[in-house]
Amino acid sequence: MSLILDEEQQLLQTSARGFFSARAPISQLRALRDENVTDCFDRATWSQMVELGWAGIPWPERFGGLAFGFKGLGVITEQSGRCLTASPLISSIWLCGAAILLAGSETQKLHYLPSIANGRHLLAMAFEERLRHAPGEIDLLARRTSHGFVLSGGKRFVLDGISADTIIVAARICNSACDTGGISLFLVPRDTPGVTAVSTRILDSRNVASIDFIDVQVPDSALLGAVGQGPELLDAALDIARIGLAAEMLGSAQECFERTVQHLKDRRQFGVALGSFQSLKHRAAQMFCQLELSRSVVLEALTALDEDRGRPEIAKLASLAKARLGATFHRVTREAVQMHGGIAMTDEFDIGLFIKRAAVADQTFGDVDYHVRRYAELEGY
Amino acid sequence: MSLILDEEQQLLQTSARGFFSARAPISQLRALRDENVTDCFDRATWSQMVELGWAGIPWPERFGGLAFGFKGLGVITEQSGRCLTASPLISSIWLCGAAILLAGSETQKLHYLPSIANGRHLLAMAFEERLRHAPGEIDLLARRTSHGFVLSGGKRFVLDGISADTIIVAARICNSACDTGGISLFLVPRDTPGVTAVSTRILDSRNVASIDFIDVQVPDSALLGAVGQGPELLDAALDIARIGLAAEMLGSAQECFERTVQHLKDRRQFGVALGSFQSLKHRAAQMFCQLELSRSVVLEALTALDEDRGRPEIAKLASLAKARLGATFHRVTREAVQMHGGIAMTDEFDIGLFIKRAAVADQTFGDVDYHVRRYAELEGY
Amino acid sequence: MNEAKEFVPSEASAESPASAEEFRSSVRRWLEENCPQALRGGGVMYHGGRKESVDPLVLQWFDACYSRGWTVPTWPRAYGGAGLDAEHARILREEMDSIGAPLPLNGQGVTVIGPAILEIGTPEQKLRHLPRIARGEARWCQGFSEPNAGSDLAALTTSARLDGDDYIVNGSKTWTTHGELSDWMFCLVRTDATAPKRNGISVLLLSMDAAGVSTKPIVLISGRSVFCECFFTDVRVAAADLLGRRNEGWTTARRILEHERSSESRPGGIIGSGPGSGSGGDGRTLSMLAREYGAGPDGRMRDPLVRQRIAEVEMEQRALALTQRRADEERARSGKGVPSEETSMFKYLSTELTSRRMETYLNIMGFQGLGWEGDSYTPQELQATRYWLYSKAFTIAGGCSEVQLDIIANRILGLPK
Amino acid sequence: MNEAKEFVPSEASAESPASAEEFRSSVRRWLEENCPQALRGGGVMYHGGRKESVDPLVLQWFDACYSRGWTVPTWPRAYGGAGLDAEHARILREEMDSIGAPLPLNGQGVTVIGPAILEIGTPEQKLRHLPRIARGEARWCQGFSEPNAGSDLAALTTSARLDGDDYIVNGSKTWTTHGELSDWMFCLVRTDATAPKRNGISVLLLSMDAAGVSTKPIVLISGRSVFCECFFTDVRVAAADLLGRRNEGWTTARRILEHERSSESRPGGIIGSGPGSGSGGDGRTLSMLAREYGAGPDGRMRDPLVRQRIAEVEMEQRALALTQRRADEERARSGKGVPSEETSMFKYLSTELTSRRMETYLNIMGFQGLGWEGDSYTPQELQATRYWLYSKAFTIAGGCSEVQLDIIANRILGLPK
Repeated sequence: MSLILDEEQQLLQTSARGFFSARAPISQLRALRDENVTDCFDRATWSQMVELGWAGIPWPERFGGLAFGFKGLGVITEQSGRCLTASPLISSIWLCGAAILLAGSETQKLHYLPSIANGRHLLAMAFEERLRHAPGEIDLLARRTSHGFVLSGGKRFVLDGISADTIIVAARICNSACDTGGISLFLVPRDTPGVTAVSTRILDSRNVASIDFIDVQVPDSALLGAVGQGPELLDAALDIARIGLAAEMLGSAQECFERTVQHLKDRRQFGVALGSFQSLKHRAAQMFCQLELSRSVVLEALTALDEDRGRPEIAKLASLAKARLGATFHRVTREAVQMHGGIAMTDEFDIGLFIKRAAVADQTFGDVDYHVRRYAELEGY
Repeated sequence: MSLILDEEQQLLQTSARGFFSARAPISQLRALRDENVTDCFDRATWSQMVELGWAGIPWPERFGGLAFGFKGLGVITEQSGRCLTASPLISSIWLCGAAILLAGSETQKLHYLPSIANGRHLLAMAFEERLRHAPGEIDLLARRTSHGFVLSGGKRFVLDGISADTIIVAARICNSACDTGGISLFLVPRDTPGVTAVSTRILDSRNVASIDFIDVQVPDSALLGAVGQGPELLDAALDIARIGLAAEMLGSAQECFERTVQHLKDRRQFGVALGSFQSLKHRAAQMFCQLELSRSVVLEALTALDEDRGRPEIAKLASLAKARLGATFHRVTREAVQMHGGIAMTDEFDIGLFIKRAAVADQTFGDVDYHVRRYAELEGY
Repeated sequence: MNEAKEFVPSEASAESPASAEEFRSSVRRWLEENCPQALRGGGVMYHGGRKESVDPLVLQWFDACYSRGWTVPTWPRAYGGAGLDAEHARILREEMDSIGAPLPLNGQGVTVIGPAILEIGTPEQKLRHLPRIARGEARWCQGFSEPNAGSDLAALTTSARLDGDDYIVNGSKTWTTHGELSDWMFCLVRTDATAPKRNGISVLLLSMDAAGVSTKPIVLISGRSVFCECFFTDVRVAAADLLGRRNEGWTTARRILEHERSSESRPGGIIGSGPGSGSGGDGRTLSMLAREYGAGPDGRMRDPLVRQRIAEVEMEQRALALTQRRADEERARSGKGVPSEETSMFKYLSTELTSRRMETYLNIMGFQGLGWEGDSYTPQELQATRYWLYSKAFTIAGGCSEVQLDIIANRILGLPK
Repeated sequence: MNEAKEFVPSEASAESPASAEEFRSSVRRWLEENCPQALRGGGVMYHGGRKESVDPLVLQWFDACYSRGWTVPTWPRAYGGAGLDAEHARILREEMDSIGAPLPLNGQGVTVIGPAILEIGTPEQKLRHLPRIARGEARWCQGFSEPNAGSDLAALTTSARLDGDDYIVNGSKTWTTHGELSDWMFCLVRTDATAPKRNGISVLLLSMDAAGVSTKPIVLISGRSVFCECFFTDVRVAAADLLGRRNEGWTTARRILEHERSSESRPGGIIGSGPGSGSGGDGRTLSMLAREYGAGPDGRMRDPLVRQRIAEVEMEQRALALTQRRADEERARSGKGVPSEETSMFKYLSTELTSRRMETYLNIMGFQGLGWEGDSYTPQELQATRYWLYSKAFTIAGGCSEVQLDIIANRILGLPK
């Protein structure tokens, strides 16, 4: 498959671009923030996206999807990034949907995927327990009982955790004598007794939750994948979500860059356009180059998902994309503030929303350092 | 003491600047290289420097010195850096002289220091055994015998090793049953049987030697400092030499920068002076700032030596200076080549000699990474 | 609220210049007795004026210092200072720092416009304004930036038309620090609309209580801010309140900006403070922070990449402080009492470094650095995150980094314009 | 030495366009049979011409490829090519790469001036020059740079005065790659001394064997080099050897430079090769190198800083290769057969990356990267050190990085000049 969009994908791109700029422009994010909406995203917009079929694009038709590939979903996600649209695309579709698609039983797939695609369900993934991304460090315990498991422990930084009705929880299975059982994933309804979520609106005006699990009883059927399959499953699902997030970051960075270039053309200082100053030109040109590299790694990673190239290759491409976009988005937003000058420091101007999103997106699913290190490890050095 | 030069030091600076540009300009280094002179420095120039008293500037008068402080020696060394003058200043004075001054017995001091100061002796320090600076990793063995030690092992990257008549060797003392005895320093005449030096002219047209020690017998009196005192002594002497080398690098970087600024003023491209291009201006201004920071850390480190501020502080300042100068010299030389363009790539132009020296000086006594890490360790984090 | 005080030189400040070491020990003794314990290591600084309520302990400390001329230690005694030379002033500062004493008085009056009036004000202006600044009676703000001017200060359009003995001022300013709390503004106005851009500008000393002045706060990406917009509608300013020459305000303003840059990059200046600065106050240093967050099970402090980044920032911090000291010494020796082009270097380096420091700061805090509000974050964490955003302004405000680099290249290196 | 050959289309190259997969497998079979084992994974490339002695095996490989039109696979068959479209050419290239087959023919003839003549040459020029390039009979060099022109190419002073049907050329060129080994030069000359700088320039196709041409080698900081200076004293060039329009050579040259940039940043171009490139040849990659030197007792490979730097370089290398592929695909779809402004991006990124890679390379080698000559260093080490120095030229030659950034800013981003 190729690194460019085919006609169908281009059409999808155009329609997504139109949709987000009309229905979910940056002013929507601002309004959600200022009105203190708990979900931190707009349910009506999400319903429209669901109606357009965007919540199940890559999945097979028998699970309610459109079988249009991850590249299709990536195209939409990138456009949502342009408008900084907050939606459950990353949490519910890219991450949880992927986990169920990868490891769900036929029953689970038939139960969850269509109802995610048609908007009945929203899922969130609870796996972070440390100060920063560390999917390998899971302390939350799942004690075996005669007819299931009892979960105890806490999770943090659960994206859209307050809005989801079902949480996928990564837990360490502990048999009779608290040995080190395998880490496994569980599907837990949010309203299960003992589950308490505290939501915080963070820097980028999105919601993350800290969720406590106090003696939460779940049946055997709550297991997603086999016992002990958690680490590899989590890793694989996260890689898909990392690629999706990278696509979103690409859209945001591209938009922020284009606004900055436009400002360089429009704004006059010292009697000339700001963009005629060579030092700014060079920095703009460097950003352009970084964005081109970014676009290539995102497209390649999406293509690899659709071609199902297998674990080591997809993992490398996910780290390549996430690291590259983390660095590019960081650079573009910092330069955008500096080049816009004082106006970019004011809350009423949009550039500040991009720099905030860049900081959060970088830390989500592993920052630049994390993925550069991971790439080196995957390459075996 | 202050961070600026007093009148006497300014006079010394002026006279050193005059001396090096008249007697040891860059063309001398070029000639030594092209004529393949073994020492890789000019003995006659060195004799003149000795006559001026520069080989013993910081030492007490009773050891043949001028008691003029390390700041005095630093001023001279900086000026030698401007001309890329190759001399045994770093190897024999800053490093070996310091080691003897720090730990020599009265007899050793009276034997070596005056004769280093008056040019009779040249010393070199043999301590590197690894691929890069690692003064803590010494495998060369010193087996105890009834009347002294027998040294066996190899050293590399011995600065001016081929020109020195006496080598200070770092060895691991091994008693009867090869236990891990302390690391200690030994003063070994180069012509002792079993000592073989192979010299190489390296990148910057200076000489370093690989020296093999095969059953080299030395008496007890060859010990410099106490048994086991090697690590701390080596560390302390190296810190003095690092500060000296940083002073030299400051002079070189400053000269390279000034040549580049002059080129920016003189060279015309596209109908205007190269230096009127804003992107080059900004990079030149950034280099200027880095050089100012560099000058401050060197002066502070020299001052700390003269004030004898004690180990942890001097160690920190040595790492601060060496790391800063490593980074600055690197940056200035790379920019110098880029800003000069093609002409700087030709051997007949001098800028290339600066970039070569920068690479060697960075690795000598620990590169930027090494000293940033060391600074963090010394600060306790 | 502080009351009007008259300046009565105390015995101490009237004594003849002491040797450096004598001075140091006398300062030390005095501070030990007079600096309130509760203020040490984190007191709020007083900015003068009467529009903000101030902790009585802070005023007590202010009064004690004022009695020795130490609210403006280098100013002549006639204007409420102590007439200290650079070296003695540095010693005073070092001794204050060593016990964590806050500056007794801060703000644009003491750091920017005071020194400028001292340099170019008329005798009347000096007597009218300087003692009031020293006594903490007048808080000052700066009226330079305008919405459509940006870095191109000279593009300003606020006009001052002469009408008898008064100027009539119309227009607006932005990025005015605490305009709403200030008593006076030094304000760049256009006094000749027909002259080329940099000509026809003047500096007015304008009372913020005059009729026709209003202010509106600016909300920043970091939240509420110290800045406001100021609007002027037919504001009358006496012609005697013109600082420097009429229509040559550009030169005056440049000088004022040099004072500003110089003050900003020093500890105590807005840019030298805040979380993560190496300079005390309530800020934790990067290495303290790293130890705090590295103690967790992820062992972040053992992360060699982060450690290297921290060390790089702290090493540059130290190099910068040494360079400041070296510049002070060179100025003291040359007798050139006032900073000039070199301030561009300090402005550039210190603001870029703060920006880098805050990026590292955020990185170390991990998820805890991404909070906006709520109980999941400590107040310190929330403050640090917002300060990280706020710090983006430092490389823009007061002459952006690009302008500073231009100045260094043109005026110090002599590269062609 | 290769002999003159006539172009006889072989059966294979005459067959109708095969499907991609059929083509791929037929190429694979053919390569397996025809590419000499000894050349795979590190053969010397042939640059054409007869002034340098060439390994007979290399010539055998050249002949085999020539028989299929694969020395210039995308050129029309009439000029010795195989008429492949971009996709088929990429497949051919990938299959060659996969067994480490060297390019059968390289150099400025096939990568730069050939495509330019194809685009703008007269029918006579095409027939005269293209088959000779394809047949390996003519090696070409570039005569653009002059000692006093630098990045400002248009400041050139080498003159060409019309004298009957000939131009008389006087002046000098520098940075000519293997001028002494070349048969022809495409040479920028000034044909109208009175016109403004960029007007009055023309491109001549000039025989290096003509009377009045001489060359002198240039020694670089890395040692002996492929470059020389070329001097012209009353050299006669037929007017028919003018490429493009008279006095409009600037436009021609710009097009030529785009071809050059495009070729340089690709594997096989001078910049894509050398130690440390990710693209095979005899270069070790950074990670190979790190393993080699990290095996020592200092455990360098476990140094997380170095590992991070290596990964950053290798990740950018991969991103760049993907971007090249994407650009190829976009070009193929748009039908725009020839690279344009985007080549500036590739030139900039690939040369800066090579420079960074070589700095990292040197860093990994430690003391062993500081040798100049002698037995203490392996030949690979010495070669790497010199290549590190040589690599400094890449961001300067062929339009320095600053010029590329200007082009990107002006022509792609549309920022005002």
